[in-house]
Amino acid sequence: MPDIMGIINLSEDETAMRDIAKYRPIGAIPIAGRYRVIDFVLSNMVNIGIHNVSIFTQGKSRSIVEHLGHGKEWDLDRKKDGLFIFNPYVNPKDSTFHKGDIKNFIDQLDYIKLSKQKYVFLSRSYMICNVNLQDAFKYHKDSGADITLLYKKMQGEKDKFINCDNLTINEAGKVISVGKNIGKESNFNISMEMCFLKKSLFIDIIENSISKGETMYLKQAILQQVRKLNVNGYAFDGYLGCINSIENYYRVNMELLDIETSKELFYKNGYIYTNVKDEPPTKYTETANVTNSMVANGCIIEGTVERCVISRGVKIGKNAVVKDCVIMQKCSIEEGAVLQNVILDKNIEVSSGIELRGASKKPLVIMKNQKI
Amino acid sequence: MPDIMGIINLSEDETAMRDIAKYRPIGAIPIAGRYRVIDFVLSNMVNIGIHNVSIFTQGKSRSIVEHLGHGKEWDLDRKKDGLFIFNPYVNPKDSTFHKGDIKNFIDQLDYIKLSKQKYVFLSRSYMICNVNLQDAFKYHKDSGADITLLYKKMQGEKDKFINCDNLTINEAGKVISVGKNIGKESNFNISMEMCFLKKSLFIDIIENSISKGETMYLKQAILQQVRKLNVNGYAFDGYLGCINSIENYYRVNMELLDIETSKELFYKNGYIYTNVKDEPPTKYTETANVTNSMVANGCIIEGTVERCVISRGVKIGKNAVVKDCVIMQKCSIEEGAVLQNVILDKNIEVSSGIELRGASKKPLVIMKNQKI
Amino acid sequence: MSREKKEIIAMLLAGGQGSRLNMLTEKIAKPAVPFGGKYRIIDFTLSNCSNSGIDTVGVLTQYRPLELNRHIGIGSPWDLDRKDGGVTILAPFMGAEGGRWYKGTANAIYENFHFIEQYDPEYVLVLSGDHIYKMDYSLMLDYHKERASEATIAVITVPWEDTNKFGIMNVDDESRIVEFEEKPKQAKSNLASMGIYIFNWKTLRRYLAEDESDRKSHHDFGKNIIPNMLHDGISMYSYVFNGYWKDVGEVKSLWESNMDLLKEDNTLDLYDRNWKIYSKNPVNPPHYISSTGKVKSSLLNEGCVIHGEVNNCVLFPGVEVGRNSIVNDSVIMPDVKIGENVSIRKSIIMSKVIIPDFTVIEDRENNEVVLINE
Amino acid sequence: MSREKKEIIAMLLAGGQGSRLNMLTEKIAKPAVPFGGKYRIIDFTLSNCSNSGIDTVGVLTQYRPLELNRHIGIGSPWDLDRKDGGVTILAPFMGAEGGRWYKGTANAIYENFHFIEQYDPEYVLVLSGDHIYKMDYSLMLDYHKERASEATIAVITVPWEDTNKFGIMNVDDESRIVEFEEKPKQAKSNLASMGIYIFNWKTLRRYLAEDESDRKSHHDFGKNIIPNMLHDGISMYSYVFNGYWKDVGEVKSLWESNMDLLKEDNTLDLYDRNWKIYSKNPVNPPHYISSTGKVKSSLLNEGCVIHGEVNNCVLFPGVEVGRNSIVNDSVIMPDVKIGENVSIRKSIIMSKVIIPDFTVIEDRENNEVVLINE
Repeated sequence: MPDIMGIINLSEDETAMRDIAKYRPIGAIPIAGRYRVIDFVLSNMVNIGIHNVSIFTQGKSRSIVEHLGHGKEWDLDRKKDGLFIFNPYVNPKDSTFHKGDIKNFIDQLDYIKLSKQKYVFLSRSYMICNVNLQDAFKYHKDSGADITLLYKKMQGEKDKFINCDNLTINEAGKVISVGKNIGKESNFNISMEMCFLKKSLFIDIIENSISKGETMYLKQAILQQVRKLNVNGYAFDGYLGCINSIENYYRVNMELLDIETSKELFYKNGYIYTNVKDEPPTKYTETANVTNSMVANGCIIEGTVERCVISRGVKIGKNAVVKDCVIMQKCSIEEGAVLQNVILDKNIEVSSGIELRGASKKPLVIMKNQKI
Repeated sequence: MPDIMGIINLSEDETAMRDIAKYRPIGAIPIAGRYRVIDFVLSNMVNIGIHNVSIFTQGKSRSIVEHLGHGKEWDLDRKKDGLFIFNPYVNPKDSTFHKGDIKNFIDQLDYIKLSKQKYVFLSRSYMICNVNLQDAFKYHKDSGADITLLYKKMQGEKDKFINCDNLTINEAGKVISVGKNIGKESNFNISMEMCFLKKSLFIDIIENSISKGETMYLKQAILQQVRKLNVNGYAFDGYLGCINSIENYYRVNMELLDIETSKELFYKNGYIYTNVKDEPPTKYTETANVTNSMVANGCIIEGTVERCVISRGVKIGKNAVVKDCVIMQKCSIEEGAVLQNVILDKNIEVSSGIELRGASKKPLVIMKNQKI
Repeated sequence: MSREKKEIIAMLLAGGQGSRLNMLTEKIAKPAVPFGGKYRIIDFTLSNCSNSGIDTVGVLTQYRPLELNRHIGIGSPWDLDRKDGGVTILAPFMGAEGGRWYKGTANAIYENFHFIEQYDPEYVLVLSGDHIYKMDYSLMLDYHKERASEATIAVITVPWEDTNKFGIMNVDDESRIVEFEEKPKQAKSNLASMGIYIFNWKTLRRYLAEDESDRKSHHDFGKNIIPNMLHDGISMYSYVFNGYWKDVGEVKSLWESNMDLLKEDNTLDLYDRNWKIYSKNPVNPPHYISSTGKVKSSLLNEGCVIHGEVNNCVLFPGVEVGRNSIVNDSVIMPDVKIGENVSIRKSIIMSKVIIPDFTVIEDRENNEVVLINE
Repeated sequence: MSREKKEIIAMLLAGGQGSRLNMLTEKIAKPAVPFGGKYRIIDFTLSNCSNSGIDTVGVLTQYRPLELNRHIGIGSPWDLDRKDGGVTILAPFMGAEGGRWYKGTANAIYENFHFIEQYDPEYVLVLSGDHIYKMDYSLMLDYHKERASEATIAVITVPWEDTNKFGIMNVDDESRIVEFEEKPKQAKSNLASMGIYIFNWKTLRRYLAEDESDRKSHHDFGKNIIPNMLHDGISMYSYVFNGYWKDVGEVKSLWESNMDLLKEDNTLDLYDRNWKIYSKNPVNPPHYISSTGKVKSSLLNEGCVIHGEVNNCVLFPGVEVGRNSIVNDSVIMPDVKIGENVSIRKSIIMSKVIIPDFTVIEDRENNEVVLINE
């Protein structure tokens, strides 16, 4: 068991996610037929034996709490350590609400200090990958850096990581500066917003931000250190998906229809765990006609499905035609309905005869719990 | 398994509890050496097989969440049903906070509606007893009442239930009116603020309060029904403790030094469960001198203790004298210190040579985490 | 009143080697045999317990329990990881007088007498772990209590021509059992015992103790306990069950009951959200059908990757079917890898088997079910 | 990489009947014997595992496992109710060749070969469930890895006069084991084996298989496996443990080790919050000492009610002592009810015994420990 505590900071920019992040943080968005976005980083952590994980929310935590439960599926339902979910503390009497996420970390400084682990692995949820954190941690320790930031070298794919952090790294592997990717360069280093550092340094950074009062966001506080400290980069070269806009969300789902990509993401450095739903097998009837699609359990498929990601418990009726769609759990598409380039949030009933079409670059998004 | 869902409403008046309710709701106050106030009603419920319990907080829920954990000790860590803790929803964007507790129930109406049980047992936490809810539920069903309120007939003990609800009940057992006990009468019926009703009626009451917008408190909403509906009383005749003021808190702890009272409270209609702490046995040294006291596990006692309730993990040094005190967990009373009529909140270190004295009617209360 | 006191507990007989299932059970106990795409046979009984509100289940096993132990674990999938009660695996043990293997179904319960006593139950439900069905035992218990029965036996009507394969109950107008015949040649009724019993524990306890000291006894419920109770005039009722019920005791019936799930008029509804069948959930992504894949009239599970053609099949998690392969009317167990240009028909392929390219599997001559093991 | 792969798993031998503990173990296995006021003997080993970060423990048992099963349950007190791994009770089972009881310590591990293999461990820690001690196995594992040892045996220095009761290790300057003598008359060293071994699983697997086919073998670690490994020149090291360690194999040593806890200089610190000893927690209110009660130099637990005098005793949960009774130098197990005007000295009173008023219990003649059972 490595001497690391894991911290997932769900303070993420949700503005480009449109309606699917209206009632849930990005970490709780359903993806790839049976997962939530947060499952990937959480599984990466437990796969190397991290068993003290805290999740700092922005307040919209109900869907995260429901999804993670007591952490049983990640083997985090423990007496000592385990899974902790921290919401920003709101004082109902004075009704003040602090801007920025750093207040939440300040409030939980006791928990962080009392945790027995010496190192912190700090991450967000929106970067999807299956990374061997053991190797990255070893690199961090061996290199003697104060902070090791994980990144991926990109060639091409300009528009895939718009608005992500762009690292300038020298030949020695040291991070010189951090900028923003605005899609101009073709060769660049995308920060995965995952890093290793000593817990004592992490505490220093937070306490510093209290005493100086300059920073409201943890990320700012850490980036201020880049010039002062020895910050290294660790290059990851596997599949990296970025869920920071609805277009990217759609893109990642479609990319997983490549079986080699999805085998890497789901198996390479350990399994990806998620909340199980005890769904029965998926039933294909005589009239089903499914190609190039990913289908989760509990579905009943009677229609035509092409290039789709179909979540648990979806029903697709006879003569329904569903192409290039992401269908979340418990949707029901009735006889003869036609959908193309659509993202259906969960629990949507599409009636017989309805046709919905988006564009391949601008998928149509339908909000959850509707009958259309 | 009875067809009942349990609901504990922690919206309780904490003003008379002084500092021990400053950072915790009444339900989370340590009592009787190893319990929290909420343990009693929660155990009464699980003892008759209720396995769907929700706790509605006023927001100060951290200590409740820490104490109850996943509900394992109450066998409520379940896939279906189990334990739910609902905090009032605060919208950080508009920073509004609704007065009254009914908003919290309105927000969770979906949970209440989707629960499979037909009946609701609604309670607060501050009434301490070991009641056979099976019998009370049978009485409710057999009597055909819309609502059955539990109460206790009091004779004397005028000042023990000040500010509690006082029920006027006719010969047929029907509740005619609900008043407030101001300590004038000698024979009166104290409402235990526990009741049975059909879930459908409970939902009606909440929905009514939305549409009319008159009531902000669930209790108001229910009491409005007393005249309209058939409300019965069910008489409980066992020990009843009332934790609505610091004086009553002290009184209840002292009453439990009567072994017959405490045997009734802890064993009569089922066990009282609490969070276990894996404390070792309590060690009495050669110099220990303890009489008429209740001592939890994990203590090391070297001094003199009379008429006290001593919680888990307390240390009492040589020649220390502790009389008529309630000592919460992890306090340390050093050599030669003298305490009488004192309530020490948890984790207080009383240094050698210190003397602290309260009055038997006005115990001295010391706030937690201090060195004196 | 201790929380440990239980109104009813279940004792599940899962000891069977099930030799008629030959190769399937060479390494595992019959209740652990995979069924229905993602289940094992015992999941149905355990899920029935959980859904019926029975939270204390003793699983009696003595034959190769490793796989069953692993599958059941601490009982989480069935919400049977309880603080008091839950699921307990009861293997034979050694007492001061030496070790004793279970001699028969009744003896197995008798040997775990102390386990039952600790819950001080009013009723004991005796179950077998090798039948496929969905049943609400709480309704059977209500019936047992209403009739003031001391022993209630669940029965199902079977075709008259099959009566000689079952224990047959002859009952009066009030469903009281008047006679029990084990595999009669000339049956008087077609009500067959399902091997599901509710007993008043006090009554059962007495009969088990008496039976134990009877040297001639087979220590079996059907052969000894039930006939003895009947003989003594104990109040016994039959409880008629309507619904899907199958004893998957042979390779053929295992294949058939899997194929039953593909029928339009199948009565074993796996999609009922109010009566889920729970099982250990594999950790696999959704299944994937490629641009060359084709799936019809089949059940698929997570982790499958289909490049070929699948018709009228039940595929367990992690099955791969290569390009140009055709699989018809078959049951393919977990993690089987089928290569390219393979043809399979009417077969059961056991877990983890690898089928090389260009293989043909089918019993063309007799059209029997083919069983392929490692 | 599956999460099921474990670096190290523990195999805990809890099969012992412990006949020297006579009446104590008539109904329960020795590891389930109560100790220290709220524990059972096995709690120390299980807590050591949990505190050392070992999350997979197989408990091998074949003798009266009910009490042990109930005590361990799903492993919650030790945080061993894990999804993968956790604690598993391994009873003997029946294979296709019939049932086999464990023949010896080594055979018990061999028979559970498949259990170990499923975790594919690098190392296997072999433990015994009947010793009282606190030890960080992770430090022993570090030592094992640093030395590139294939088998590491924990040892403790014992008084020279006791060497004939132990397996004695003769080691060189680098702590490498050069010789092993079982209960030697003339010992060359006073380093006694604690029965705690870390093996490279690959090495152990080979030796277990060889031992199994050796008809003359006792299938015992001390008698067969260790000597065979030494003979073959396998790299073996001793790991010296300093601290409290006691084999509570007799009534007298059980009493003594309880009395040890009352000494001022006792080294088995039960109050260390960083190394808690976990056990099943009883559901009882705090203990109560009445106005007539008097307690000195004793350990008390929840649920006790003391109206009399208690000196130098260990009282388990739920013990009641009546007025004018005096209990000295004794171990009183759970739920014992001592009436009024009773006098007890130097005794062990077993669980749930009721001592009537005016009873006197003491061995005045020989001053031996008196054991009172139901």
